[in-house]
Amino acid sequence: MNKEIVAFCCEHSAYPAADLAGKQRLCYPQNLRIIRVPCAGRIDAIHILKAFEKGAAAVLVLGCEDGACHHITGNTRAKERVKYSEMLLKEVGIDNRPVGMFNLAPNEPHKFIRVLNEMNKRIKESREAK
Amino acid sequence: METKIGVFICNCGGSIKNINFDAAREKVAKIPSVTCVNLSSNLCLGEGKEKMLSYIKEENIERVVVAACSPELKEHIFRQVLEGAGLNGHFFSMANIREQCSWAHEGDVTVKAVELIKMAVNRIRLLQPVEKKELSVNKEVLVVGGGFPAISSALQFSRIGLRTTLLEKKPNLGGKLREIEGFYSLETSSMIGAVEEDENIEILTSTEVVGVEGKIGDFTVRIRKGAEEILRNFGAIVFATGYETEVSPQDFQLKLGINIISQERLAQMLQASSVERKPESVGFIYDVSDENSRLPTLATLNNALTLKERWGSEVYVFCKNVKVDSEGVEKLYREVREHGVMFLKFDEKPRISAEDGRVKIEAKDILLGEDVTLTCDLLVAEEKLVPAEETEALSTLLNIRTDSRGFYQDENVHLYPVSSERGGIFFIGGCRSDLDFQRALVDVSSVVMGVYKLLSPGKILVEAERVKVDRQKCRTCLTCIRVCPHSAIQLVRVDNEKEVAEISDLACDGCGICAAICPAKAINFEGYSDEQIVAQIEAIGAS
Amino acid sequence: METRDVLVIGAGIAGLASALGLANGGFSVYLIEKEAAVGGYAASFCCKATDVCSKCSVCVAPDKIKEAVIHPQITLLTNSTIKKLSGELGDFRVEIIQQPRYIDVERCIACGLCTEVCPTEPKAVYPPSAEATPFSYILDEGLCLRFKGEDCKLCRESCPTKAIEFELKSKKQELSVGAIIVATGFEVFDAREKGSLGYGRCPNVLTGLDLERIFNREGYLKLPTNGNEPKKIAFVQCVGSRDENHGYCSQICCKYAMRLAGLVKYKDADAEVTIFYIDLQTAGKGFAQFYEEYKESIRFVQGVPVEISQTSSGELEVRYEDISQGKVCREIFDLVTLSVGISPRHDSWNLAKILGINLADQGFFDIKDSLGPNETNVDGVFLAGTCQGPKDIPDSIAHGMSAASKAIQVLSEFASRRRGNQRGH
Amino acid sequence: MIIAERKPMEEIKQMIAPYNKLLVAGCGTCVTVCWVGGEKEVGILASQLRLARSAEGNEISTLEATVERQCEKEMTAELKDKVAEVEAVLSLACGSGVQTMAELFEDKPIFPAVNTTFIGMPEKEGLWVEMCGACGDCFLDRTGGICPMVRCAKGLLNGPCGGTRKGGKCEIDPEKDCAWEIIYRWLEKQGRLDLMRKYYEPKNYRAVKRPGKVQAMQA
Repeated sequence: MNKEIVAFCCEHSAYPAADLAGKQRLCYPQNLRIIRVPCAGRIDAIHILKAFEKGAAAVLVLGCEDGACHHITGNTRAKERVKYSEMLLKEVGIDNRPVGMFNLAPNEPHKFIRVLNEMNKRIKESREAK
Repeated sequence: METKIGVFICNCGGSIKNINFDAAREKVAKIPSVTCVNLSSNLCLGEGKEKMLSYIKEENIERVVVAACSPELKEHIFRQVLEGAGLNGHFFSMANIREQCSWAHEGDVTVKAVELIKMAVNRIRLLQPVEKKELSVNKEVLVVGGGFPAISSALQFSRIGLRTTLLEKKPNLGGKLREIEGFYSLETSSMIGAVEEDENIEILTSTEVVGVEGKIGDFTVRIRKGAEEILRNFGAIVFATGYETEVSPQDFQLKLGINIISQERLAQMLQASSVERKPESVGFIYDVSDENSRLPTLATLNNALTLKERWGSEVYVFCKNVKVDSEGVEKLYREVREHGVMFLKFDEKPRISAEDGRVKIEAKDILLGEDVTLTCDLLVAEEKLVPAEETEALSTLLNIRTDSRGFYQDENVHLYPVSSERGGIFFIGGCRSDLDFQRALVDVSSVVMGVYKLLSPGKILVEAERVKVDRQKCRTCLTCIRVCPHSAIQLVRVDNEKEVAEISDLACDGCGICAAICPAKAINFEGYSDEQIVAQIEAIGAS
Repeated sequence: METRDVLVIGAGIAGLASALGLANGGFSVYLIEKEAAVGGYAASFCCKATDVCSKCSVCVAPDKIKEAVIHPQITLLTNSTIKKLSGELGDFRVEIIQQPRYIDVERCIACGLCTEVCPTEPKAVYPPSAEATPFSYILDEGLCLRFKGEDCKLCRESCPTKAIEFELKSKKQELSVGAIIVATGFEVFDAREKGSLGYGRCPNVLTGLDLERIFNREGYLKLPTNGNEPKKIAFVQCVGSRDENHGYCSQICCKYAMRLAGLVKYKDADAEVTIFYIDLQTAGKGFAQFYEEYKESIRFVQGVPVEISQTSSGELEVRYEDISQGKVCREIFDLVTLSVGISPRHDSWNLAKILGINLADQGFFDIKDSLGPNETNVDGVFLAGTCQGPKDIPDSIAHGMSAASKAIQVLSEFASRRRGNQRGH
Repeated sequence: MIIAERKPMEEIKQMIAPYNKLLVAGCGTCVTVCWVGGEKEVGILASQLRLARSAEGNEISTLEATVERQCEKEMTAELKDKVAEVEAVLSLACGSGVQTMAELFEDKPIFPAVNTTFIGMPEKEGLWVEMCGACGDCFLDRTGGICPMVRCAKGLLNGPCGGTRKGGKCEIDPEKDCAWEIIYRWLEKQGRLDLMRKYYEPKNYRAVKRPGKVQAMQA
């Protein structure tokens, strides 16, 4: 792969939000690949790094809104881990592969689309900068 | 021998037009371990399910991938089909080719659909069986507290046949019950009498909780009475330890005394048969140091009305906002105003000083837009609600978060109304929020519901060892124990020797935070293991 | 014989909480819903999180809906209402009428082929709203040619699962249940009743509910007239609460207005937001910290506007009494949101008659006494949620659980009494 | 427990620059517990290196392995076959683990990926603080169980400096408690305040023989 965005989606929030986007036929680019997880807190740096090793253009971790995680701290931990992953990538000189952690509610398909668009924009920008 | 994976693709009644199903089928058939690919148009309906079932049997399929609509909609239906065919319901994965593929994109999406199926196949190949089992639970309930919510919930638990222990740190039951007795036609003595007589309720007074170990359905509570400590077992614990009030006259640089009194003192004066001198004018003030004034508003309205009725005094209420967002309070507020009580609303903090043995209040009333100066015989000082003394210590002991004001229960909407992040531990009444009497009553019955559904069957169905610690790999670093939001992990001693972390199937809520953080990679979350996640990534872009 | 069947009327957030409580406690539940989809109002509201969750609890609804519709102990009947009740606690008989949907919920796979072939405009058969559960298509009798006497059967022929049936008639069925929980919810106050505030007359005057739905559907706020982003926005509190006809506080409006105002500010930091109020209701768990933040970014004016009118340029002129200056002020806004409150349902009276329960003076269902928040004057009939009086989402869920708890308690007692009697004979 | 920190990536990258086949070797004891050199960190570091080298167009292949205790020859010897396959080894163990590895596999370059920093304990999840300076002359018996050598910013042996802040905080780091303040309080609780009056001679580190050796008394 080289253009795909790998998105780890919490089954309580981002996954149903993505479904709603589909139900409302809010079209978005085909390069998204969703991996469903029980909580954003399941995702660790290694999963993000592996996605990049396999050639992902960007990685997204999507969890519940800050303060509304079903597992209390899962989304805040995920945020820290995404930050850590960014550092890990930066220290090996990889700064053109965006990673993002975003919070959203299950009924926010528009936010889901916004996040995707932003990520695609960041991919484009980093490609152009290269 | 390789596992036989069957892939069932549904074209949703032929409505999905942007996937070339024949091409997809051909490609999917070439994925290793896929032994059969079946194309359907109505997989989720009775006839589709029947066909699926017979296929599974005919082809000896061991694991199933369904490529159709969202698992959010139909996952449970297909798992039932698997179980009906005698397969482990866990050996199942869905590729969401409708909501997250066909419907989400313009143009042909065959390539993506095939990839989603590959991801599901890659994941399912690595799955291990998960068995369900029933674990028995202790059906006794511990209620901590002696006030109205505590007593009332004990009585309701008894009504549905759950044995309850009522544990109060004070020597007597009742709490603040006596204070509200007048308002709600409550009889303290009859309620306490009822719990004392109830065979299902055991009462422990002058007793404290000093330790809680274990998990939902199986708590061991260390109880201290005097110098003696005992251990008792319960299936659930309900905290109804109430709140405390802090009278804050310090804001006015004056002290409580004859002219500045607390609501409690006023209530005593009003209940007394005679009073030395009836005050001609009384002021109330709140919202100065804390605008969370639902209960101060209620106390003020009730007391102001009684003041008018009993003593006929002039009554002035200084506040920012009248908190009428409880049942019947707007009506009460109107009644109070009809009785001639004046409400003055300030924005800046009023100035309060002593003058000739009376209390002078100077405030800028925002409705009148004028400075108002009033001199009262009595001023009822603001009362601030604060958490009960032991809240902080006990929440640390329980490993449970408090809210931003220090009361029990984290401000997470998924815990409302009465749950905590630990299964089997509940908070009701004033110890978790500033609840008026009606809301407190609702809390009581809610917790009875919450506990009933956990304990009444006497057993809980769990997925056995879905999240599991590999004892060989565990380095006993305690990381998982520290990070588990549900306190589901404990240290256990294996073979009388090594201590390792162990995850309770009862308390685990399946988030995977521990599996992600374990530095020794000793925790496996079946269904979401590292290998299973990475296998999905590996399928991406491979075509 | 022990009665373990309970009827829950209304599948809004309170009814769902009751049904789930009962079902998870081992009882069998008939959950009947008048509308085609479950979830009630809560399912149509928007998430009001900014960088952090603002604790509006709207996201709790999808979880509850999903859990309830797949629960094996819950039988869901949509488009259904109750017609008759007889019997008593432990042994009620209820007659239910289910209006025909013409599309079989069990068989509709929401593929959309029917809409494609429907010849009318607007289409007579159309998809449900995206969040609707069950996610099944809807056939509108008013638009369908067939109901106008024509012999059109295009949709039925196109349906791959044969889910469409025109000949369906309303279905009557009788249920035996031990207890009944009434969770019929509320009606949003019709802001048109306050004509001077311009709702229905000025397109840029919206209600809180409109704003919720705009944010939910579009994700951002725009002016209904020209699609621009509004820059000056006012919220008017207590529309349909605390007035001569509504002697109560609706309990939800101050918080939703502040949360929505916070959301508006979050999405557009340049927007100016004013809230006109009588008394701000900021008490309650977890709200204090938000109020402190809102105080920084939102202008609060004590006093409620008396008149809103549209200027020739399409802006809104709000007339309000500024008591501190002792005169009437005029101010121009792009958008005004009326924070409409909770009203009792108009059809409450019918249901009250059928069930034999009392209405309180404001038109909500009455509780027997102040010590029982769910009990009605009829044994075995309980109230849950806003049909009993205004409540926000967490309070409605709590009240729903509480009602379920009361139903379980009376049924347990009823069962042991009956066992006692049998032993006595 | 031994606490370590991962080395700066630049340093690691330079060490391994000439090699294209590497074993990344973790240790399952102290460095696992302090989140630096266990199986998880081995995976992350190996992945980082692969990413870095692939971005440079100079692919590297890695083997990953973690042994129970790298400072035990018997346990580390298990890596024999894997070491044979690679050009160099990157060890995430403490200094003694790296050296054990070096001793066992003399013919292969062994590189340290972590800096061994101190002996410490976890203060909370993910944060470790130094507790012991391994001075070889423990006098915790006289200081209420608190080592002022390590926990006092100035390493003072005979009472606090004059700079203790209000509330018993350290002059140098106001976040930290003054070690001598704690010593005083604990000795006070134990009724042993007389120990505060005792004078201790300065320690003479010049006489410390390197390398240190400890012989257990029991067989």
